[in-house]
Amino acid sequence: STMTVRDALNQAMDEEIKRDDRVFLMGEEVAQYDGAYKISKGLWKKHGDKRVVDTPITEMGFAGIAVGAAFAGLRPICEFMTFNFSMQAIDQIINSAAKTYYMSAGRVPVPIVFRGPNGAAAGVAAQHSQDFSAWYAHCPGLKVVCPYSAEDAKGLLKAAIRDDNPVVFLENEILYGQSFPVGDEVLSDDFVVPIGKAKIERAGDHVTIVSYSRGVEFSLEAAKQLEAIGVSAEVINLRSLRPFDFESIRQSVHKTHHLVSVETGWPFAGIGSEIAAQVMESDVFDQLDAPLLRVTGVDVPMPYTQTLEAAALPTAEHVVKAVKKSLNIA
Amino acid sequence: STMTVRDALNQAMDEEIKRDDRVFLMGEEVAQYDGAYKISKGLWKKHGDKRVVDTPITEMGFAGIAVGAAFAGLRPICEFMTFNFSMQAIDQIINSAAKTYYMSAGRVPVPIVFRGPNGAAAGVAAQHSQDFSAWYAHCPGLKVVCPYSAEDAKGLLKAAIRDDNPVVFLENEILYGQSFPVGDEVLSDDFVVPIGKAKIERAGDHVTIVSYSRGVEFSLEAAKQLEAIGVSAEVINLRSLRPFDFESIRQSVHKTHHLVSVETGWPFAGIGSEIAAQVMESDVFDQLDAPLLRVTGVDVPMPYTQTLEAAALPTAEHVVKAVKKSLNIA
Amino acid sequence: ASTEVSFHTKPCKLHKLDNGPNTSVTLNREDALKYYRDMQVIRRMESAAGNLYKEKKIRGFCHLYSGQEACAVGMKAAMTEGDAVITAYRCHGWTWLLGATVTEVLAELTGRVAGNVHGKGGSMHMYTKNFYGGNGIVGAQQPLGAGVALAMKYREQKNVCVTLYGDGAANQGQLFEATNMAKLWDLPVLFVCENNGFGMGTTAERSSASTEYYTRGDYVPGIWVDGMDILAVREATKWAKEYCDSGKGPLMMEMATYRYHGHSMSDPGTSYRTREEIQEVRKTRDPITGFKDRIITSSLATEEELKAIDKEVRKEVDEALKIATSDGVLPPEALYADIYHNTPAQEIRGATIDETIVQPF
Amino acid sequence: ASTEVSFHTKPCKLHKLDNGPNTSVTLNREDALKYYRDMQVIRRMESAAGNLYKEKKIRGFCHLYSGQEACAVGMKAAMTEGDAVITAYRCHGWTWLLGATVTEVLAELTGRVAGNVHGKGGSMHMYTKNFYGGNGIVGAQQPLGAGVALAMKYREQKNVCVTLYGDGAANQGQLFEATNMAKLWDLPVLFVCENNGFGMGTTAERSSASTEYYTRGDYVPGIWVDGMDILAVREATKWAKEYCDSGKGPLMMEMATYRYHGHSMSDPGTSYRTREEIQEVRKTRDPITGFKDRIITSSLATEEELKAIDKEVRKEVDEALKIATSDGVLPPEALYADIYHNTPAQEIRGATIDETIVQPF
Ligand SMILES: Cc1ncc(C[n+]2csc(CCOP(=O)(O)OP(=O)(O)O)c2C)c(N)n1
Ligand SMILES: Cc1ncc(C[n+]2csc(CCOP(=O)(O)OP(=O)(O)O)c2C)c(N)n1
Ligand SMILES: [Mg+2]
Ligand SMILES: [Mg+2]
Repeated sequence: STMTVRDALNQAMDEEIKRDDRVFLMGEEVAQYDGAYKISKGLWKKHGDKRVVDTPITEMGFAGIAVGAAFAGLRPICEFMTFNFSMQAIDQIINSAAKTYYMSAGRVPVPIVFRGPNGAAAGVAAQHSQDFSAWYAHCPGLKVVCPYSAEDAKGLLKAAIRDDNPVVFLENEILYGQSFPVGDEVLSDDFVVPIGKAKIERAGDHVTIVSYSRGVEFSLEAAKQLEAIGVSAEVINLRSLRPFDFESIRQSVHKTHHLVSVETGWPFAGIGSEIAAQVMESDVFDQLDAPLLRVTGVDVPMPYTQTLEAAALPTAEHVVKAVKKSLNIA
Repeated sequence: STMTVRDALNQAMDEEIKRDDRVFLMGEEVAQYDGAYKISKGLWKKHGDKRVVDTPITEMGFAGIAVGAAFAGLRPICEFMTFNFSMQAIDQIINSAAKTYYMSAGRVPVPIVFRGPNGAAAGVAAQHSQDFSAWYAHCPGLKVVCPYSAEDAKGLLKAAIRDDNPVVFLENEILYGQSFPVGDEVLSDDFVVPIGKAKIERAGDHVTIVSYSRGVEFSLEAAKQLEAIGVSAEVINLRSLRPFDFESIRQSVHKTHHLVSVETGWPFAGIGSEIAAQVMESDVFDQLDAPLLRVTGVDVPMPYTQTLEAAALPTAEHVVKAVKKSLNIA
Repeated sequence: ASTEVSFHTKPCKLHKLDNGPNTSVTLNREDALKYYRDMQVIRRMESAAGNLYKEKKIRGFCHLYSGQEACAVGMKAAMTEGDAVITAYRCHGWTWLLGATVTEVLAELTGRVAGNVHGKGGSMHMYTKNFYGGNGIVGAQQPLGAGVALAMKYREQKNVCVTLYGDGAANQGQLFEATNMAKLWDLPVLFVCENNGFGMGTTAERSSASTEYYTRGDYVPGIWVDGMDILAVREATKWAKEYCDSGKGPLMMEMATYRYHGHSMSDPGTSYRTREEIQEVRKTRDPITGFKDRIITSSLATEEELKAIDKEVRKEVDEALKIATSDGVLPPEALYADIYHNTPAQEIRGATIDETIVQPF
Repeated sequence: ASTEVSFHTKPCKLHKLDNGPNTSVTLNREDALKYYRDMQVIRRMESAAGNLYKEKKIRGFCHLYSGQEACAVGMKAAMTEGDAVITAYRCHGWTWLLGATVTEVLAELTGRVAGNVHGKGGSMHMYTKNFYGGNGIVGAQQPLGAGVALAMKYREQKNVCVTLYGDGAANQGQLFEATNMAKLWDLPVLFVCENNGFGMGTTAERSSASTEYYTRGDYVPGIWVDGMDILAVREATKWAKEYCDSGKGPLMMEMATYRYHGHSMSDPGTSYRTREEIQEVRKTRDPITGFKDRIITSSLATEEELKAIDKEVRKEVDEALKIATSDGVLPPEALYADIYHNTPAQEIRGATIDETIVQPF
C-alpha cells in the first residue's frame, strides 16, 4: 500500500499519544484547526484538550513551557508551524533542552520532540524558507532527525517521541503530500526506525550520493537519469544528522570511490561541508578517485518569484552534473 | 606601543560615535556601568544618554529596536553582554536584519553592528560558553567578523560600524585583556581594516594553519613550538567568516601543501568543515600532500569544572599534533 | 451638496486616560470622496489579488485586508509628513496607501519586475518611503516599529511610528519588551492592535487571557477605537498623534475590526466561524458601505459621484491587473543581487561550485 | 519559653484581589528555630562561597543570595510535598533548601565530584528533586516553570510550581507569554519576582517602566510581600498556594528584598549604590537580625539557643568547606558523559579526530 508523509506523521502521533499518557502535542493551530498543514488532523477530536493543545502565537513561551513539562516528566511534542519560527524559541531548544541533561550531570533528562516543516516551501520568500539543518546538527545534546519518505516519517517520529532526549525533527512541507509505498510492517503501531542509522535508498556501484529530507528526492531522480547513461548511483538517505552515520557513507565510498552530497540548505558550514571534513579525516579520503562535490541551496536569502526561487534551489540536474563531474564524464 | 583588545574596541566605538552622529551604542549595562566587560568604559560619560543607551534585559526587544532604528537611517551598535544571549534575539538578527535588504530588492539597507563576546570564557559553563561562529557564518545577508588582535579589533570594528550592512562582530572575552603591539597607524582615528580579507599572521613554508579569533593564539603558539622542531608554519587569521577569504588559504596551500584548521567551536558543520569542502571543490585539493585536519572544540556542552573545561577546548598542543600528523612526522 | 458635516462616532474606551478623542467629528466633501476612494481601491485591489490567487498566479501566502480598510485609511488620514508605518504580512493596503501604485502591489504578488520589490518579496514584504514593511514574523515588527520611533526621537522629528499587529500577535513577548522600552524612553510610537477577532483559526478569546487589547500595555495608556468607522479611526489617530507629539511616549490603540476572508487565501475561513457571522458583519458593519451611506445621507456626495469613483477604481485596478499578469520577471542574475549594500562584488556560491557567480550588481 | 506567638506583618499590597493574606500570623517555637537555622545556613554558606571566590577556588560567576534569605526560607516553609521550584542563577540557597547538602552546594562551586552535579554545572546549574535549577539565561525559567506547572495540572496534582525571577528579568517577554498561557490554561504557577532593587548595575526604575512588579501580570492578580519578613513571606505563600489549589490559575507575587553583595562576586556592587545604603538595610531590615529579635523578644527562643545554632551552622559549613576544597574532580572521561539519556554509546569527537572517543557511560 501507499501512504503520504502527512498521514505517516499523523499516525505516528496518534499511536504514541494513545500508547503513552505522558505524550501530548502542543503548538499553534494543532488542535481545533487540525494543524496549519493538517498534520494533526483529527487528533484533537480523538484525544481531546489535554493531549492536543492549541497555543497562542508565542513560540518562546510555549517552547519553554513544553521543555518545563519535559523536565517534570511529561513527553511533549512541540510543533512549530514552521521551523522559521523556532528562531524565536531557539534559546529554549538549545540552552534549556539540549544542555540541561549535561549540566545536571544526568539528573534531568529532557524527553521532548520539536517538530514542524523546515526549509523552503513554495512561494513563501526569505523569512519563511530557511533550512535549519546545519544549525541544529551543530549542537551536541540534541538529536536531529530528517525524514524523507513516509516510512521514515512514521518510524522516526515514533522513535523520536520514545527517545529520552530532545529531538529536533525536521520535516518538509513539499513532501507532506507525497505518497510512498510502504510495507505492512510500517502500518503496525510498533514500527520504529532507530535514530542514527542511514538508509541505502538505492544501491549502486559508481558513485555515492548522500542526502536527506527533500534532497533524497532529487538524488533518486538523478540516479534514474544517471542509470539511463550507464551510471549506477548509490543513494544514501541520512535519516538523522545527529547522531551522524558516517559509517554508511564510508562503506559506500569504499565501493564507489566517488561522493556527492545533496542538501537544500545554504552551503556555508552546511551538512555537505561536514561530510567533506569527515571524509578528509578518515580513510575515505584515500578511497576517493575524485574530490567530494556539494550540491546545495544557493547562498542567498530566498526570493519570492517563481523563477528565482527555483534557481535558488538544487535540482536533480545539479546532482547529475556533479556526478558527471566527479566521474569525469561529459 | 601596545594596546589591549578592550582598549582597541573602546577606541573604535569612541571614534566612530564622534565621527558620525547616527552612530550610537545600546545594550545591557553599556552606559552607566561602563559595560559588563568594560568595553564601553567612559563612553557614556563622554557622549551622554543619547549616544550610549542602557537597555533592560530584553534582548529580543532591544535588538529589534536597534534594527528598526537602522531601517530608519541610524547606525546602531547593539551589544550583547555575551553572544549566548543573542539566541533570544536571533530572529531579529537573521529575519529582520540579514534578509531585509534582499527582500526589499535593495530598498531598505540595514547598517547595524551586533557585537559582544562569543565562545567560551572561563568557568561559566554550558549556557554561557557557546560559539556562534558557524551559525552566523552560515547565513547570507550578514557579514561576520572575528577579530583576534588589538589591530583587528580596532580596524575591523570601525569598518563594521561604517559598513552599510548588518555585521555580526564576534569578540572573545579571554582576549579582551591581552595586549598586542600596534603600529602608529592603528592609533589613528582613520584606521580601518577592510572586512573580507584574511591576514597572514606569520609566514611559513611547511604547513598552513588557518584560524580566527582565539584560535589564532593557539595557532601562533603552535607555530612557535613547531619552529623549534624545524617546521615552518604559516598562520592565517581569517578576520572575517563572511565574506570568506578562501583565496588566502588557496595561495598559502599552494606553497605549503598541508592544511590544518583551528577553531574553538563545535566541530559538526563548523568553519573547519567549510574549509574542507572548499578545499575539495577547488584546485587546493590537488595541492595537498595530506588531507586537511581540523582542530576544534570538543563536541560536548561546556562543563564547569576547570579540568574538564580545559579538556573541552583545543590547545596549541592539539595544533602541533595535527600538524605533525599532516606532515607525517613523529 | 454640503461641504462639511458633523458626525458622531462611538466613544473610545479609555485605559489610564482621563479624556480621549472627540466623539463629534467633522468631515468635508473632499476628504469624504478621498476616503471613499481609498477604501474602495484597497477593497478592489484585494479582490483582484484573491482572484489572482485562485488562478494560481499568486504563490505562497496571500493575506487580504478586506474588511479592515477603515483602519488603514483612517489612520493614514491623520498622519503627517514624516510619520512612518510598519505592519505584519497583511500589508497590501498599507503599501498602496504609503505610496506604491496598485500595479506595484499586484505585480509584486504575481512576482513581476513591475512589482514593488520586483518580485523579490512577494505578498508579505513590500516597502515604500516611511513604510517599513511587510514583516512575515508575527511580532517582530513590534520592536522594529519602536526602533523607527527611536530614530524619530533621536532626530528630534515630531513624528510617530504607527506599529501595527493583530490580536494574535498581541501575545508576543516582543510587545511587552518593546512597550517597556518605549515607555522608559518615551518613544513616539503608536502600538496599534488591529483586532479582527482571529489569529488564523484561533479566536481572540482562545489566544489571549485578556482581550482588552487597548489595556494590555498595562502602565501605558490606551484607547479602544471602532475600527469599522473611518471617522472614529481618523479622530482617534489625530488625538493619539498629539499625545505622542507632546512627549508623553507610547500609546496603545485597539482597532475593533473584522477580516472577511480566511487568514490567507488557502484558508477557507469558515471552520472556526459561521458564514452567517461574516454575512452579518458585511451587512451591518462594513466600513465602506457604512461610510457610503453616511456621506450620501448627509449630502456630502451623491450616489452617482460614488459610482463614478467605483468605475474609476475598477479601471485603475483592471489596468494594474493587466500589467501584473503580463509584465516580465527578473533575469536569473537577480538571484545574486541585493545581498549587500555598498559592497564590492562578492563571489556567491550557486547550487554547485561551478555555478558560483560574482554578483552582477 | 513561649510555644506559639502571634505577630503582625506588613499588609500585602493587592492587585485585582479583594482580600489577601492575613497580617496576623502565628509562629511556634519549633518553626522559629528551624527558620532561623535555615536562614543562617544560607547566609553562612554564601559567605563561605564569597571567600572561596576571593581565593580563586570558585571560577566564573558566583551570585550570592545574602539579604534575600527570608524569601526562600519563607516560601519553602509554606510549600508542601510535591511542590516544585525553579529559579535563575542565584540558586545556592534554594538548592540547599530543596534537599542538597551544604557540601553538595559548595563542592559544586569548587567543581568537585562531591558537588551537586559533580562540577558539571557550577554556580548557576544545580538541581534536586522538584528543583529545576539554576538557569543561566535571564527569563528562560519563566515559561519553564509554567511548564512544570502544566505537568502538575496534567497529572492532577494539587501542587504549585514556584517560578522565581528578578526585577531585571521581570521585563522579559517570556514572562508576558508564560503569564498569558498560564492564565488561559489556569496553570498552578506562582510567578515570584524577587525585587532586590537591581539587575546588575541597573536600578529597577531604570529597567522597568512600572516597578510595581506584583501588578505586571496585568489581568493576573498579584500581591506585594515584604520579602525581608519571613513570616510575611510564609503567610503570603500559604495564601497563594490556596489560591492556586482552588483552580484559579497563576498568581504574581513580588517579594521586596535586597541584595547585599554585588551582582556576581566580580562586581564590587558599589558603583550604582552607596555603601551607606547597604549598611542601612543591613541595620534596619536584615531578614535574619529582624527575625532573631522577634523570636527572642517574644520568648520563642533565647539568645543562647540561637548562638548554639549559629555554632552548629558554622560547623556544618566549615565541614562542607573542607570537602569542597579537598575532594577530587571528575576523571577526564566524564567530559564525554551525560550527553544523552538511555542512548547506546556514541562516538564523540574530541579536539582532533584522533581524540574521538566512544562515550564511556
Ligand atoms: C513567529 C511566527 N509564528 C507564527 C507565524 C504563522 N502565522 C502567520 S500569521 C498568524 C496569525 C496572526 O494573527 P493576528 O496577529 O491576529 O493577525 P491577522 O492575521 O489577524 O491580521 C500566524 C500564526 C508567523 N508568521 N510568525
Ligand atoms: C538573556 C540574558 N541576558 C543577560 C544575561 C546577563 N545577566 C545575568 S544576571 C543579569 C541581571 C539580572 O537581574 P535580576 O533579574 O534583577 O536578578 P538578580 O541578579 O537581581 O537576582 C544579567 C543582565 C543573562 N544571563 N541572560
Ligand atoms: Mg487577527
Ligand atoms: Mg534584581
